[in-house]
Amino acid sequence: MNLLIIPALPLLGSFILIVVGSRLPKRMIPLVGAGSVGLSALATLILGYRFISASLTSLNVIAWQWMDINGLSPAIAFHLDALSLVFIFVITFVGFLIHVYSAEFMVHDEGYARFFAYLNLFVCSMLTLVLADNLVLMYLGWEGVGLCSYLLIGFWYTEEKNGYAARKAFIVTRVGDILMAFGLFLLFQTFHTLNIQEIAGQATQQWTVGSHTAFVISLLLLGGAVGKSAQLPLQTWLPDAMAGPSPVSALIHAATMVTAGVYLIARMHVVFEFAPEVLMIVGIIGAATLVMAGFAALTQYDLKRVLAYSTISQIGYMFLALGVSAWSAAIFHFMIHAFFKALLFLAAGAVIEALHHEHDMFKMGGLKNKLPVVYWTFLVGAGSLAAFPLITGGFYSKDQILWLSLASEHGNIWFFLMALLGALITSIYTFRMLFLTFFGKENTPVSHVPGSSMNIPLIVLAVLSTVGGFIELPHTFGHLTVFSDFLNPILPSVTVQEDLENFEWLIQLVAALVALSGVGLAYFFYIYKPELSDELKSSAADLHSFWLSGWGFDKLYDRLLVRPFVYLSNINKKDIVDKFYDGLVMIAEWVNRMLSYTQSGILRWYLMGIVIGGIVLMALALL
Amino acid sequence: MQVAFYIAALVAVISTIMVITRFNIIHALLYLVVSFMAMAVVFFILGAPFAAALEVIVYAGAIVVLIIFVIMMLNQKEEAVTQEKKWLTPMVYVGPAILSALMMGELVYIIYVGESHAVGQHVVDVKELGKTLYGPYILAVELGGMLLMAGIVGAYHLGRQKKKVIHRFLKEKED
Amino acid sequence: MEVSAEYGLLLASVLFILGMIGVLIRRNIIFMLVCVEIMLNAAGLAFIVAGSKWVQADGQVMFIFILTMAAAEVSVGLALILQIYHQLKTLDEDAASSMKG
Amino acid sequence: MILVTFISVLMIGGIMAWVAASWSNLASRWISLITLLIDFILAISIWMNNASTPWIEKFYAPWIPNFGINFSLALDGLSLLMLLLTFFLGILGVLISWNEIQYRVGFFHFNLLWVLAGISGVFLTMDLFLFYFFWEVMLIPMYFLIGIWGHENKRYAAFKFFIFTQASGLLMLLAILGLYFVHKNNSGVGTFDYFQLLGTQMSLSTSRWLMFGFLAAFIVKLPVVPFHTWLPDAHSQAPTAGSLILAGLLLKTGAYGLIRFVLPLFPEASAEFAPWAMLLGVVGILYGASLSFAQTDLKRLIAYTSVSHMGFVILGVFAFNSLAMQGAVMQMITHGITSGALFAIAGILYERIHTRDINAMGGFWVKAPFMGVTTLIFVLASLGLPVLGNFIAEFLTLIGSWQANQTLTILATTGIVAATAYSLRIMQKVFLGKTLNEKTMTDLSLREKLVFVPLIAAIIWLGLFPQKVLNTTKPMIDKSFKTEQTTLNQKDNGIQ
Repeated sequence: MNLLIIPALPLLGSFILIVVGSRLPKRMIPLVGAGSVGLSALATLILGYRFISASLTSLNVIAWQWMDINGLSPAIAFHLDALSLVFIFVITFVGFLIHVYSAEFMVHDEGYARFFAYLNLFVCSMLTLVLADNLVLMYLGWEGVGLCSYLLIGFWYTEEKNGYAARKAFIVTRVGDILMAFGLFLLFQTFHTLNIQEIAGQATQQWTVGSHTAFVISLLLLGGAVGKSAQLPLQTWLPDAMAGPSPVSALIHAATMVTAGVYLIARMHVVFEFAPEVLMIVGIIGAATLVMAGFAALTQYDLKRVLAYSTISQIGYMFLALGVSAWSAAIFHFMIHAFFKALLFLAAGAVIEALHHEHDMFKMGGLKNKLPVVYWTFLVGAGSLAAFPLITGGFYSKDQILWLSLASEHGNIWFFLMALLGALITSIYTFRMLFLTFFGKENTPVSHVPGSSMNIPLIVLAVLSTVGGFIELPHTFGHLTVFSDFLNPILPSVTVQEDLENFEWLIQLVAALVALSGVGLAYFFYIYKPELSDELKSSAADLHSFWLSGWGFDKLYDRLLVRPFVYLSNINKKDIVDKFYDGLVMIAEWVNRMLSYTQSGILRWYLMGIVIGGIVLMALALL
Repeated sequence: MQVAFYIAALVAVISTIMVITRFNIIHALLYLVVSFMAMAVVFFILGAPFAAALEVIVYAGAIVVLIIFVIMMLNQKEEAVTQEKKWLTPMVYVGPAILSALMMGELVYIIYVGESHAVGQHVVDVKELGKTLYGPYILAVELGGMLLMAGIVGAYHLGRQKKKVIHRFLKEKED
Repeated sequence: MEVSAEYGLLLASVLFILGMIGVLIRRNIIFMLVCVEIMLNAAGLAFIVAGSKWVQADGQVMFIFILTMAAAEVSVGLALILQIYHQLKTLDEDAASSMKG
Repeated sequence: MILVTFISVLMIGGIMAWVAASWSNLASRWISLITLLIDFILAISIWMNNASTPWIEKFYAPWIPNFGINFSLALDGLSLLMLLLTFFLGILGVLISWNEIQYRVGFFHFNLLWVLAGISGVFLTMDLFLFYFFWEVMLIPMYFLIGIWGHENKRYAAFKFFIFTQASGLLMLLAILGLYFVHKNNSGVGTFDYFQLLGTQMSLSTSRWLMFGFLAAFIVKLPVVPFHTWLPDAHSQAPTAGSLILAGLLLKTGAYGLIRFVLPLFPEASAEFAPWAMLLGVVGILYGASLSFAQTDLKRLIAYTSVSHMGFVILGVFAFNSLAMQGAVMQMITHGITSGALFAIAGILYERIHTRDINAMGGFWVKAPFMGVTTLIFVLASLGLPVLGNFIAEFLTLIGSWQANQTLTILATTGIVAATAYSLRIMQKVFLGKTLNEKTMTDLSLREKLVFVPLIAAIIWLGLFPQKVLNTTKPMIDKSFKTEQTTLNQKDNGIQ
């Protein structure tokens, strides 16, 4: 089974849809679009089975030599190991489910073929990103997913604001991308290679912990990761990216693309380990982001925006885990998060479609009975997001991060407290969302009930986001380490501070209590006494609008960067340099005019000129 | 003899000044004749009798007469004189006067830096002149002849009374 | 008959300058032509002085050439003046300025 | 001999096309197309059989032996690539003006082919006098192309173009003569031959002045800020084929001149000037980008993107290492294709809606999805998306210039973010958003598809399989950086 087939299939699907998509019968389009990803998922399963059964550590396939100039010799080559296997599994499976869901969701849209073409292209790019064996190819995938994200956010292109959101997403992530590019340049300068394995090998040989180059490089790579994963300070694009169709938000802006930053750091963990300060920064960024985005999520009206901020917040958890060197915990949370967040977005999409594209949660309500499948699956997803103890996957993955943020040798109490605070907010906004949408009285009539093509992916994802958690159980009960063992050859396991080892149950208890109390608070404010939440809102109106606007980052960047740039380029529209040449022309014209004045046609003037010339000549001769 | 030179020079200068300041052109021409006569005297004193004769004949005779004929043809009347008066204002002659003064100064300086020579002791007679003219300068004489020929033809062509002919470019503009 | 050469040349210069002033200040074309004649004549005088100083015929030869040229010039010039007068109905030299830039 | 064929076929074809137009305009078009196809196939066949020697082909005939002027042509990898690009874009230029040009068709094709002949000559000559000759040959027909078939402000644009290039070209002529005399004084042999002039010994200040003479011509052509102002006018006023050739080829002659003449003839002086040249490149990248962002005239916008993109070329050329140089060469090719394609799109839009104002455009995707996809691809190429050729070019340039100067590379890379902004703006304003002007809008015709499909194929091929191109220029670039490589390695060892 060739590894190449996995990214190649979606690419082929995309190619077919772009070239002949408009001529295909409508039934064929999802068949090609979802089918290619489905086959790719199947191939992943087979490959994964062989990979595990043969207990390989890695698998390399070189398609062709991309370029080769004086040591810079990246190939179009793929590298499969445990880490990328987890990622391609999530990408192809969640991707496939979302394709299936989209087949119904997008069916009335004019750009049906275009949608699947972009989506397939995205899957291909994302697979390239995680399978790349060198950083240049990874960069290719990195930009490719950025492009698809741009295309899909702006999918409904007739709306001006969608186009704006799409461009914002592309440009903001591009800021991160160029930082990553600097990292690549510096890596190449240092090691004369951009092959990931070779870099890892050479780094261990040449660097010592705290090396300055390692510090700079990891900081730059972190810049790339922050941009793509919508972490502070480049998080502003993600909430706006919700302008795209819901399946897009599910696939790209929740499950896969936004976690590319997590992948990058995990993939380059060898480099990061030589720069503990940067790891610390990763942790700080993660912690700050998760709290910040949590508060922002608390105040949103738009259902998808809540989920967007929640995604930012959950990726913050992953960064926090990376920051404390809990590599496999981060990847574990990535996987579970991919399941439940995709589920939540898809369910939200179903709700929004059912209500005539109504995004405002306060205009929803009482959908519990109208959309039972959506309700129950949403409930499972919400439970997982809020880390409802014991029965949800989210509990196990998040709990691991909470515990390790304190107990890892890089962890500290502040990380833990932030994470705990984040957990509380998470469960509050999650259940706020649930209660507002599905409980209470019906504000908007349901116009459309999702069919099986939409329900099945929801159910499958609901199962996955519950069951998925049970493959990695904490020490205190079960002590199952399938996932981390699987990743162990690639990502070293975390070292726990010895004196804390015995307190894990306590942390878990606290986390569970916090999650439950969050649910309780949400119930209290939005079901039991809804008027209290209104009062709270009006009593802190400033804070509310501040959080609603995502802590004012948009405004800040707008004032600080966008407006000056637009202003500068607009005042110079006519190109100031050209004025210089215009000046030259003006001088030439002026001289010309002056000289033509002398040709007055009056003979005496000419004679005068001759006389003056004669005088001057004689004077010169005399001198 | 020196006295004769100075007197002739004085007459020449004064009459020339009168020429350039007259408003009536006929008066000016009369002064011009006087000036040429005085010049002829100077030539004679300088030992060039043939030149003096030519001066009288050609300049004072032919050229002045020619100009007078033209003036008669143009039929200049009283208004021409008033016109002249209007034209000759200080604004017009201050600038040229300054320039001329400058040039005069330069010329005087040039003349006086050179050595002093006495001239006019010997007469260069017509025979010698003829020999030179038809000897080394024969080519120039022929060219002079052609120049005169061209002058005649040109004068005839230009002076012919003909219908007002306008160049085709100008004609277009007029339409 | 002894005269200092400087005086001769000085006279030539004075006459030349006077002619030049005349050309510069008069607007009547006939006056200008007359003044040009004065200048030519002054130049001729300078040649005569020089010829007299070296006791050579060349000075007078040059005078004769100048004379020839003056004659030709006057004849053509007067013909031109006639034409100008016909075209412009004036002897004002400034009116003949259609070639101005 | 084949080298002479390249040029003479174009020149004869041009005359034939002119003559043929008196019978039929169509004949004129077909003659031009066939002429270019012949050249293109010839060039391809050379490329396919190319050995890895630096000089693939040479031709030599005395012209004015008294002054050491020879008709000397030579082909190496760089020239070959440039020739391929010339003929490729030439073919597309003929196709794109098939319907656009209806006035004096024969003369148009004569000019078109003669510009191309001049450009081919510039890429081939190894005699400085002849080089100057061809430099002028390509200038004058271009002047006519802009001046006769241009848009509303064509005379201004044509004059501006002519004066800028001519004035700077004269400085180059001075420098060429200067070099001739320096060489004559040194060796007693007066020659304009490139190979003989290569090792001319001269003092640093002399070589500095001579280099500035050459540089003047090349950086005006390139163009480098602040000598770029002819470009937006010329590009926006020229007919589509004219813009295509201007952006795709004429600018490349400047870059080619830098690589072929400035660096080898004046190594010390150019090394000394390198940081400044790189700075100029960076200024060009950022300044061009900011101007491009503000434009509302589509062709002008694209013209300023050229300023921005050509900044990478000068950055790469003066970074003095083979990576950056390969990147610069690659950028020359990919920019030729990308900007050519974008100008072609602008031209096609103009044919349909008779405006170049992007505020009068929008939502064309609905009516013209094929055109939309095409534009999208080239817009993405222009912002440096991987998979497309421009990425290879910019990546190599930047990774190379990073070794030379990190601060400038960082600034240049921020230009990529700006490129994203202005490139996506094209897409947004023209194809996305509310639908305007939809009545007259139609999708690409078969002929137009025939223009764009090869361009798309070329840009993707360059992005995925650049090695063939890189190999072609490798012998030539390796040769010029033999010494530099060793010093670079030493420097790296120092870092570790």
